[in-house]
Amino acid sequence: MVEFRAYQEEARYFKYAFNAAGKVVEEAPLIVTENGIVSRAMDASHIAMAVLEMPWEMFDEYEPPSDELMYGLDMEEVTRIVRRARVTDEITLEGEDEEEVIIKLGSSGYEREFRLRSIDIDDIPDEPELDFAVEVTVVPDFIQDAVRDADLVSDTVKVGAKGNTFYFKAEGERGRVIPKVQEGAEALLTFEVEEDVETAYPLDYLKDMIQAAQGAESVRIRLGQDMPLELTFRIGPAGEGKLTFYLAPRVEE
Amino acid sequence: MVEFRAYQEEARYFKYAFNAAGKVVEEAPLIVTENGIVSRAMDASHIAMAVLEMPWEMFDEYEPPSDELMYGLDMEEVTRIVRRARVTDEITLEGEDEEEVIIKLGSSGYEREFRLRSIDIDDIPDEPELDFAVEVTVVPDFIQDAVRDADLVSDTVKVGAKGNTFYFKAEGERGRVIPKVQEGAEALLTFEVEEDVETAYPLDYLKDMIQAAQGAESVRIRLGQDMPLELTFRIGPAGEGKLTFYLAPRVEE
Amino acid sequence: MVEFRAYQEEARYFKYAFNAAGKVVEEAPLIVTENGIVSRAMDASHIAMAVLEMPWEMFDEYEPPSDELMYGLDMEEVTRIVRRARVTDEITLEGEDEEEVIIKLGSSGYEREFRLRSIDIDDIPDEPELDFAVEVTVVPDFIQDAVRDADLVSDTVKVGAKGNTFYFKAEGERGRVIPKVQEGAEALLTFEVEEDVETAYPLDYLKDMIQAAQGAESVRIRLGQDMPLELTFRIGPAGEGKLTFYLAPRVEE
Amino acid sequence: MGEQYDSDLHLHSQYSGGTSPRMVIREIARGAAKKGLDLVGTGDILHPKWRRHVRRELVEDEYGLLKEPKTGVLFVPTVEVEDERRVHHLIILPSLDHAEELHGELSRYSDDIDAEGRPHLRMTGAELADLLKDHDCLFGPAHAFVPWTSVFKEYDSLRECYGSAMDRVDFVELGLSADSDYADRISELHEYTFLTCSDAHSPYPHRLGREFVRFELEEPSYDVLKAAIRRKPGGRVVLNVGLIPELGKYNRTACARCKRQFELEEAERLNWRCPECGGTIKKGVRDRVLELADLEKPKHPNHRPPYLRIIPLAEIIAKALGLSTITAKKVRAVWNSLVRRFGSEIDVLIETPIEEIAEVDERVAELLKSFREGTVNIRPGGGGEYGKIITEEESEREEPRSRKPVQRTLDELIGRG
Ligand SMILES: [Zn+2]
Ligand SMILES: [Zn+2]
Ligand SMILES: [Zn+2]
Repeated sequence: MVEFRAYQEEARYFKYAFNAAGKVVEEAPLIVTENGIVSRAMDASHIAMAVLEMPWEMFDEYEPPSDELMYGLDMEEVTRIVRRARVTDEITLEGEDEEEVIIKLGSSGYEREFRLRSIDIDDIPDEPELDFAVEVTVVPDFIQDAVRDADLVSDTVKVGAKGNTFYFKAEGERGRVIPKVQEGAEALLTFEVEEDVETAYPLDYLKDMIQAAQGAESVRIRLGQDMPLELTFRIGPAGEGKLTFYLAPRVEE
Repeated sequence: MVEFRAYQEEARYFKYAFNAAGKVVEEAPLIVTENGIVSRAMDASHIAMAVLEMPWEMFDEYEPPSDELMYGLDMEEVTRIVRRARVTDEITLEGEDEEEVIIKLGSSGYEREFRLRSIDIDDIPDEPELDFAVEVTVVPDFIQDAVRDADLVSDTVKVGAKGNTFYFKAEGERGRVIPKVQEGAEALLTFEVEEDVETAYPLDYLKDMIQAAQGAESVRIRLGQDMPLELTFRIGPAGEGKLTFYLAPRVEE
Repeated sequence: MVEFRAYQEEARYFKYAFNAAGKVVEEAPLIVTENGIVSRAMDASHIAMAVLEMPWEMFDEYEPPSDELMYGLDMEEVTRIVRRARVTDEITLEGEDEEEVIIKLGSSGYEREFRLRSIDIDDIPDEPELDFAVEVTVVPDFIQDAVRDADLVSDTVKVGAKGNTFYFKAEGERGRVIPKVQEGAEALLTFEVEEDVETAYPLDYLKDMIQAAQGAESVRIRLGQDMPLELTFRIGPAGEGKLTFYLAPRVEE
Repeated sequence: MGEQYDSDLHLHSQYSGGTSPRMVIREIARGAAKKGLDLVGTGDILHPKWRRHVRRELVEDEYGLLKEPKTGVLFVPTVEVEDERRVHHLIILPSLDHAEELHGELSRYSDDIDAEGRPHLRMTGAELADLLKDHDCLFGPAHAFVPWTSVFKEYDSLRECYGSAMDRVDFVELGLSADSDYADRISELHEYTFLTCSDAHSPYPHRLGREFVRFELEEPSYDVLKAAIRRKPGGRVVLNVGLIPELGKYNRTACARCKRQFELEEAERLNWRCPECGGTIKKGVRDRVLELADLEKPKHPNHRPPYLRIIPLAEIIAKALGLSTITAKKVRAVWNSLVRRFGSEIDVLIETPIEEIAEVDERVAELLKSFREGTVNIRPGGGGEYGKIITEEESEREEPRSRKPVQRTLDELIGRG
């Protein structure tokens, strides 16, 4: 029995969001209610968390379940499937008997059906509530450049705000890399800083997270001194949904 | 002495057809007559056969040999050469002294000449004559999608027709994949089914064969219960030639 | 203290030139004078030399040092950095305290800064002065095709001129490859031959050198019997600068 | 009594992943000559392009081995292959024609044999050993103890890996993180000749020949080499030379992310998750050996030659001069003058009297002496971080580890766990 159904004309939003989330977390629940679909999961080492919110408004057609449902997804599998979708493919997500999640690409005459067995998910983390000292919005290009630049010289990157500048900084044996944007630049859409901040984060996670930037129009970045980093990508035709990542800092002791 | 010469304004058709054939069979004869050029070969394990037919009408210029000729091609070499051609390069195929096959890219002022020594071919298989229960024509996209989708979960795929539907089906530990087209869909060009059929085939061969779909406008698929699969790609500016693959089934014993 | 500064609106010329030079030589000096920037280096096995000349006219802005300066570059690092540049990025090269070379991508509002520690360079070779019997200019496509074609069958290629033809020739177990251009062809821009010549060169170096052809409009090739090959790529918006490679022949003994 | 041949039998050409494009015969031969190696493996000999290059660059020597004409360095065809459980094996072949033949046979089991110098085979170690029964070659597990791609990361004994084709195994390659003291605590290995090889991916003298075997051969031929490895009359192994295992990057059990080291029991108790940063704890070679060991102490069989623990000369010079990189100009200068004066790197490392080295540089002589005497201080590596040579003073103020930032988890920051 089909228990819920969510349909979108273009697989674009699914594709990028699930691809990025699936690189960060190994397993994730799919919580389906009348309000839409939500997923929250931490990676195995509890350094990163992914929160995906797809409210019913984000879909072109949404048939809610009669009751709240939960499925467990092997995110590697999901990633492999969404990679097979063209951005312009129609996409349908369905649940069957709380045991299978079905992803359909294309429409009735030409349809590719993928069935995934639901797996057990032990533990669904709460979304953290944090007070951030810095909140900026940048164009996706900037964060993609910054993370990949930093990766040339180190496995850690410092993210900071000072004066009117928001910057990344990485240092290694080979040299130093400092990508930055300043208030007034087109690439820096909003810039709110309560106090100067500089905190270090592991690059390997960031490299996976920025994959979501492909489908996004902008990225919100929030952080505080020695606090987790929060990255938020709006998804959906009008940004109705969002994908948020949290990343624990590297702190000197 | 140049014994025959076949010239085409665009290397496109050669490129895709030889590339796909060369991934499936290791060696192949080139049989040249006044009617055109033909090749038939089986792969080393006798699971797949490739039949390439290029009648003289397919060429922009064709100078037939005075007598029937045969050359032997190391298809890996041929593949490497045709990969060096741009689809819009002029291409000329020549034979010299029954010992060398010459592929020329470009035209007289700017010409790249590749000379391949002819090798001995032991045995040229006959093309099988089979009675198929199912014959469908699909757009190349469909078969490419279907084969790659199936590859996500298994190394075998079932190909079948049932009612008004032509489908692929693969199943593995990780889940199930079912790409399908139905009568009336734009992607399904023709559909003739005498009886419902479902037969399993090895995916690794199919993955190589569908490379030919790149240059084709449509693909004809024929099969029968526990019978070989036949894939036919029309090639040439007006589809004058064709590349046909036969693939032995995996039958449960 | 910033000791010199060279700025260009488009990173295109830097990107291709440094990328190709960095594949051939491991380390290179950066000699900065009021006339511009020059680099000369041999590869570790002394088979190839790269000479990069960027006169001040090549830059949109050039602030010369007060005295001649020299920095040492780890070219692998430089290559990794320029690969991170988009061809349309603004680029600035700066030197600081004879100890750091700074590459900046973008402009003040959105800037990515890369700092490279200067390394010791033992020995700066002089540019050879040679009398060549053959000088031709070809379109970049031709030399790229020729080198990659030759690579199909051998690790050595003969380069030669005979009559009105300039050709490459490679021969291996598998066959022969002969890419050629003739006087009058569009791909052969100039053609001056004092005497017929044919000399062999190692392909692995040529494969790296032709990477510079990406950014170039034409390539000048000079050689003589059993003499080094000289490849010159004009770089910069109006070809003000140039990248020259010398490659030692393989002579039969 | 034959002559001595310093030999490095496991390296890779430019056609293996992650290797230097300078891994071509000419450069390998030059590097080997400078290092003082007499015989090296070709590596990657199943790769068609590489085989063609080898055929072109080398000539057959009077005893049938291959010789680089300019340097006189001898080559023997070798290849490393990866089986379907990602275990690596080393194969040494009599000739290029034998390699050609083996390529033909293994092609059926490999998709990348024409593209990758170290091909992946769709067969188990046992199936491979069995297939090799029909081929004249020398065969054994490569770098037997490394935690990613070795026989002992996958199996608890050679027999488990090779099964009934066990008798096809001629040797065990120890790998950079183990020596014969480690390996001879496992009695199953007593009957095997140990090979020490560099697994070099570049021709630099601190890579090529950083581990090697000293053979004594009556003549430099494949058959005598085979006799030496199989301990038959004609040749023998007289010395294994290798890196100090503690300097290897997987010697100790440690966190792959923050590099903190753990005792085996502690790591097991923590379920292989680092309490400091949440990273995965990776079992070290030493602890893997301890798990497999059935002997309290190493017991060397009579045939086992001495094992000399050493590191590349450039590293000794850099350390002695207090420089952080081995590519520094000064290091090169001292290296050059030592090698020019005493013949080759191996001569300097092993043969040249310390007093003569002191004439060139006293600090280098002193450090080299403590290597030869085995009294050098080491901070062991682990979790992917190389071990380090440390001075007397450094070893005293070792305890508080470097102030590297520590990875936090979200748990502590959002009030969980
Ligand atoms: Zn290995
Ligand atoms: Zn290896
Ligand atoms: Zn840790």
